Amino acid sequence: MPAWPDVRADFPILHQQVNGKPLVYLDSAATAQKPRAVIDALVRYYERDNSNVHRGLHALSMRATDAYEGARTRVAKFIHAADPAEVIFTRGTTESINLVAHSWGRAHLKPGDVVLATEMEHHSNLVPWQQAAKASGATLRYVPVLGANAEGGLDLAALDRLLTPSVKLFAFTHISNTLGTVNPAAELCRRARAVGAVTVVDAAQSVGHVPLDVQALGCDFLAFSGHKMCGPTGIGVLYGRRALLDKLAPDETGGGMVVSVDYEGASWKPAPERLEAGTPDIAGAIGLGVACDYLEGLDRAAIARHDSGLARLAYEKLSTLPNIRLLGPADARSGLVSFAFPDVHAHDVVTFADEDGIALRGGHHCNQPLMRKLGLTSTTRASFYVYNQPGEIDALVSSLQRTLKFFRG
Amino acid sequence: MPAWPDVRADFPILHQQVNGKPLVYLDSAATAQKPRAVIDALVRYYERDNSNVHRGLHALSMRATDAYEGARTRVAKFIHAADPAEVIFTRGTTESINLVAHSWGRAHLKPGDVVLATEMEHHSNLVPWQQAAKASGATLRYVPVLGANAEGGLDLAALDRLLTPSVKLFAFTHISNTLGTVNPAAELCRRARAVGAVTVVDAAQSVGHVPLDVQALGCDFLAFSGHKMCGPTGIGVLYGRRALLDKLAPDETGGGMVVSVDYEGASWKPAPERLEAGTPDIAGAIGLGVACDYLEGLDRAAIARHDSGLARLAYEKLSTLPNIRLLGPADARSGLVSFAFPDVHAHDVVTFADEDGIALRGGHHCNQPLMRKLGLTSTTRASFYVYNQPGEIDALVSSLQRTLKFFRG
Amino acid sequence: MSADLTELYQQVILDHNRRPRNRGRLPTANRVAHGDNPSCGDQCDVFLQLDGDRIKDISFDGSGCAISQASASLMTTQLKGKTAAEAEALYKKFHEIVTTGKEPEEISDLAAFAGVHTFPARIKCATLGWHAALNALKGDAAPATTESHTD
Amino acid sequence: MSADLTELYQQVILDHNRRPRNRGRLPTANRVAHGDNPSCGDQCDVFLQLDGDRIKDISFDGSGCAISQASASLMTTQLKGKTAAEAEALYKKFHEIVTTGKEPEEISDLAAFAGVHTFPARIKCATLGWHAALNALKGDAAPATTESHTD
Ligand SMILES: Cc1ncc(COP(=O)(O)O)c(C=O)c1O
Ligand SMILES: Cc1ncc(COP(=O)(O)O)c(C=O)c1O
Repeated sequence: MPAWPDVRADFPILHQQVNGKPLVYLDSAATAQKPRAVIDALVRYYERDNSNVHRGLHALSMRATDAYEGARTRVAKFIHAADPAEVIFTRGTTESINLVAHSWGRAHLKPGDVVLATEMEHHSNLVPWQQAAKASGATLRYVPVLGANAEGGLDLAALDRLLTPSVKLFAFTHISNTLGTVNPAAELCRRARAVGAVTVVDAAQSVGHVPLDVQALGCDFLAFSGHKMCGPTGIGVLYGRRALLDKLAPDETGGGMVVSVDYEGASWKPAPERLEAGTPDIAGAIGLGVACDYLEGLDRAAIARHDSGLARLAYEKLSTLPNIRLLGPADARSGLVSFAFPDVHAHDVVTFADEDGIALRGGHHCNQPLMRKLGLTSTTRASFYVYNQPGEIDALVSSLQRTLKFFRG
Repeated sequence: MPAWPDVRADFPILHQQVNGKPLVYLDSAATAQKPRAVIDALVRYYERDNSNVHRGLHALSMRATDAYEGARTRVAKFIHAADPAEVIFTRGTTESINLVAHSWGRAHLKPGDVVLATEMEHHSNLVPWQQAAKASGATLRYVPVLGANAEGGLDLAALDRLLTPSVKLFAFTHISNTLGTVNPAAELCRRARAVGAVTVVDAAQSVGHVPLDVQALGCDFLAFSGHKMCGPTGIGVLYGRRALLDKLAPDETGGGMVVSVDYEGASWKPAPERLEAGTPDIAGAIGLGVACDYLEGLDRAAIARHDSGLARLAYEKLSTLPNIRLLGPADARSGLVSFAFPDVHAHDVVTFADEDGIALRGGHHCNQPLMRKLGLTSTTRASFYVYNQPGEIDALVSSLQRTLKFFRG
Repeated sequence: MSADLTELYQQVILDHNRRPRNRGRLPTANRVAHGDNPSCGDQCDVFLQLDGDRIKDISFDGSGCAISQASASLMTTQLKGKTAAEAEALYKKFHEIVTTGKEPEEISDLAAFAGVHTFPARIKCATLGWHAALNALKGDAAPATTESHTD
Repeated sequence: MSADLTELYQQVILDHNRRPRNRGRLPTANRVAHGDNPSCGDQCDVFLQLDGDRIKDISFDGSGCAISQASASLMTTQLKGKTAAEAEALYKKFHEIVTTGKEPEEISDLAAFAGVHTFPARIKCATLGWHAALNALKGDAAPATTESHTD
């Protein structure tokens, strides 16, 4: 493990006991914990600057507007967007993807078109495309995953065959929330662009964990959630290339996104306003901006090494448990490990771990079709972030040993 | 003015100077300030319980789920919904109304149908219906407002003529954010139901100000925003009668709202989950629940008396200013007053008031068509809430006198 | 192991989990229903051989945690021979046990599930099989889900 | 009145606001463009009589705050006789003045708008008329809006 500062002191929630044991939080892929700086930013906003944005000329409103738009600029820098106007604030990854599926899908998809996804997509990057395909008469196809435990990642040879000129859009996850696979996103975007397909990258599991540059990736759209990267709940981002955003019709309409309204009709502002109808989550956006600062301060390349280092260590140590099935690649993986036992169900594993103060996630991880393909209904997942330590992996392994002993006798 | 406790101590933001003067916040119709209790609830959540909901079995996740669902139950009680499942968490009023316009509109509206709105709707309860009508081939009609200054409220005689059996949906605001008019919502719902029309009530300006009982109103859908009722930004509610919600197709799809997904298709959970795709704004919902507690603790009938008492007082005192045009009814009004001068523009008024530490809103208040009908492009609005005091109205009047003197010489 | 956990994973439950009774497709079934626990992906099919109003034979199949498997298994042993109304009544009692922890004297093995009530997230596990069985009795073709709001 | 506010509402501005120059529809106009400030509903029409590349005559009409009205009025006095390129260059300077507060010596009355820069929300007011004028010069039929991201 590379050297890593102990940042636990920055996270108030970690300093508690659960069931009489110190909390070991290994569920960051579901949601990350929040550093003091982010919590303080919310408090500061509500105690000093709270006001509605955009339409106000008084001091508070100007401060709130500056802070909100400042957050947009901050986030744009964090993902290396060419222009802050390419950052649309949404509730999260799910809403961001639905926005593209609705607005872009309705305008561009027609019968005979193909939407391409992969077999490892989260329901949030899968069901919206099923719906868009159904509504438009387009066909949805999937890039297969390779290997009995999906250890081979995406089948890039199959991708070559699947990426025909009928493919109008290719939606894929940067990092799988179940397998830990890191997909070659830049390469996938490059190949998609070669056939003229628009790319949608689900960066829910990547943007807070690895350095990310949308221009280097060459994607058209990219979606993520603040709550998975130390930000507040309820805020997320749709990044879109300016040229595409400018042509994107709004999905929601209402206050703040119109230029002119009469009783017959309305005209829209340019992006980003056009795609942000109604009062936005002002405090949430500000909190997300501060989360960007926090992660940048830790050095994002170092975070990537730390998280995947812990995951590799966990993979190694877990593989010593009898009759364990480990999913995803052994090596190049992001900060999580998913596993299953043939005779002990994930729910029982999670309940027993909780007894030891360890927070794990058990279930299908919004990945039902992939589970089914792998012959599973659920797995247990341990996921790591900046505040986790190698010692917590030892605690996890001991806890699992006790659980197996109980059920196996 | 009825007796009223000074609750300013509950609101940290109010105790500051703006431009060297004590802040007088008269912009609560845009967004309300937050009591300490709500801010503390957010901090407590992030410092103790933060976790993703619904799919977790560990201690934090169970606590977060309980708190989130507890907030749903709390909000349901606050509006007297028959069942917590009738409360859908959204980003705010705008998203709530769009959800109905999209999901209900797509399923039910067809050419020849009429959607009825009123001339006093906020853009957020107007543009979505324009879009729904355009998409379906239905016609959008408006109930007129009466009087040169809209002091007569809705034209109820015209409503009789307009409410034909072709009207499939009637969307109207409970309280106008520009006029302060309080519409007879129960009466409007009763009349709409008589012709079989579904009702959508925009309660953005009412739910935090007056006691509200969706069952007594007899509405089908009702929308509001947390941020206008002492809650956090980024959270709001769509109330829907169970019978309608159960048939409502989801607009957004993704994690958390599905029963079963395979590569071909998906099936949905019942409401409310079906209509809440993705990770919700957990902290926001919890904060909104606490805002309900706070307002209930002040006695909602008393809040209504306080707010409208201040507005009537302001109306009276403002009417002494030379050449002022006051909008909306003189009497039965909610907690706001909108006014205009023929020779001094709202923006200049707001900038001068800000100089005196007074926060006002100037502009079209997302009410462009109504403004145009009244021969205005903008008004200045003072809006009141639980923390305002009669003395602040005197400060407002003196500030306006100085402004008029400056411009009029 | 804590008292709560020992109470949850009682010997009866572990036993039914390890050696489920009446597991597999019932060849003589004339009713079948499918249950889903959407929050975790657990599934349960219940097969009934109904003779008029009476459950002549019953089996289950599916996958899930120890609690859901043991509950479905134990349920089959309790429902065999019961009428639809009796099954309904028994579920009411079972539901009371898992949600309140109260153990009515007259019910024997079902009381093993009283420990569930301190783990509210697991109530859905314990009731999955029951939901499917009641749906099968009603002849309801729609898959049962534990996401109903009566749980 | 604070120094900032005195600086914002300079005498020149108040004067143009009270007695706007070149206000109303220009009968000889061969170009017209409409400007919107969507954040407040202010509107401004600019009418041009173009002679080749040169602004032979100009007027404005619309409604808005003192800053936007005075700015449009003053603009018309400055643009009369200018070529499109000169107008463009003048707007660049004006934009610099209202966003930075810098007052280049060679520009006389426009410098009255230097006070705007301490009120960033009012920059859109000051530039509304200019946006419309530049659009009219380009012959751009789309309404100008101050919501572009170069503001
Ligand atoms: C009457 C009315 N309806 C709708 C809205 C829109 O609410 P939000 O911006 O929170 O979505 C508002 C407030 O802006 C309002 O006053
Ligand atoms: C890969 C991936 N995509 C999408 C999502 C959905 O994110 P959210 O629930 O924040 O919308 C998640 C997290 O749940 C995820 O891990």
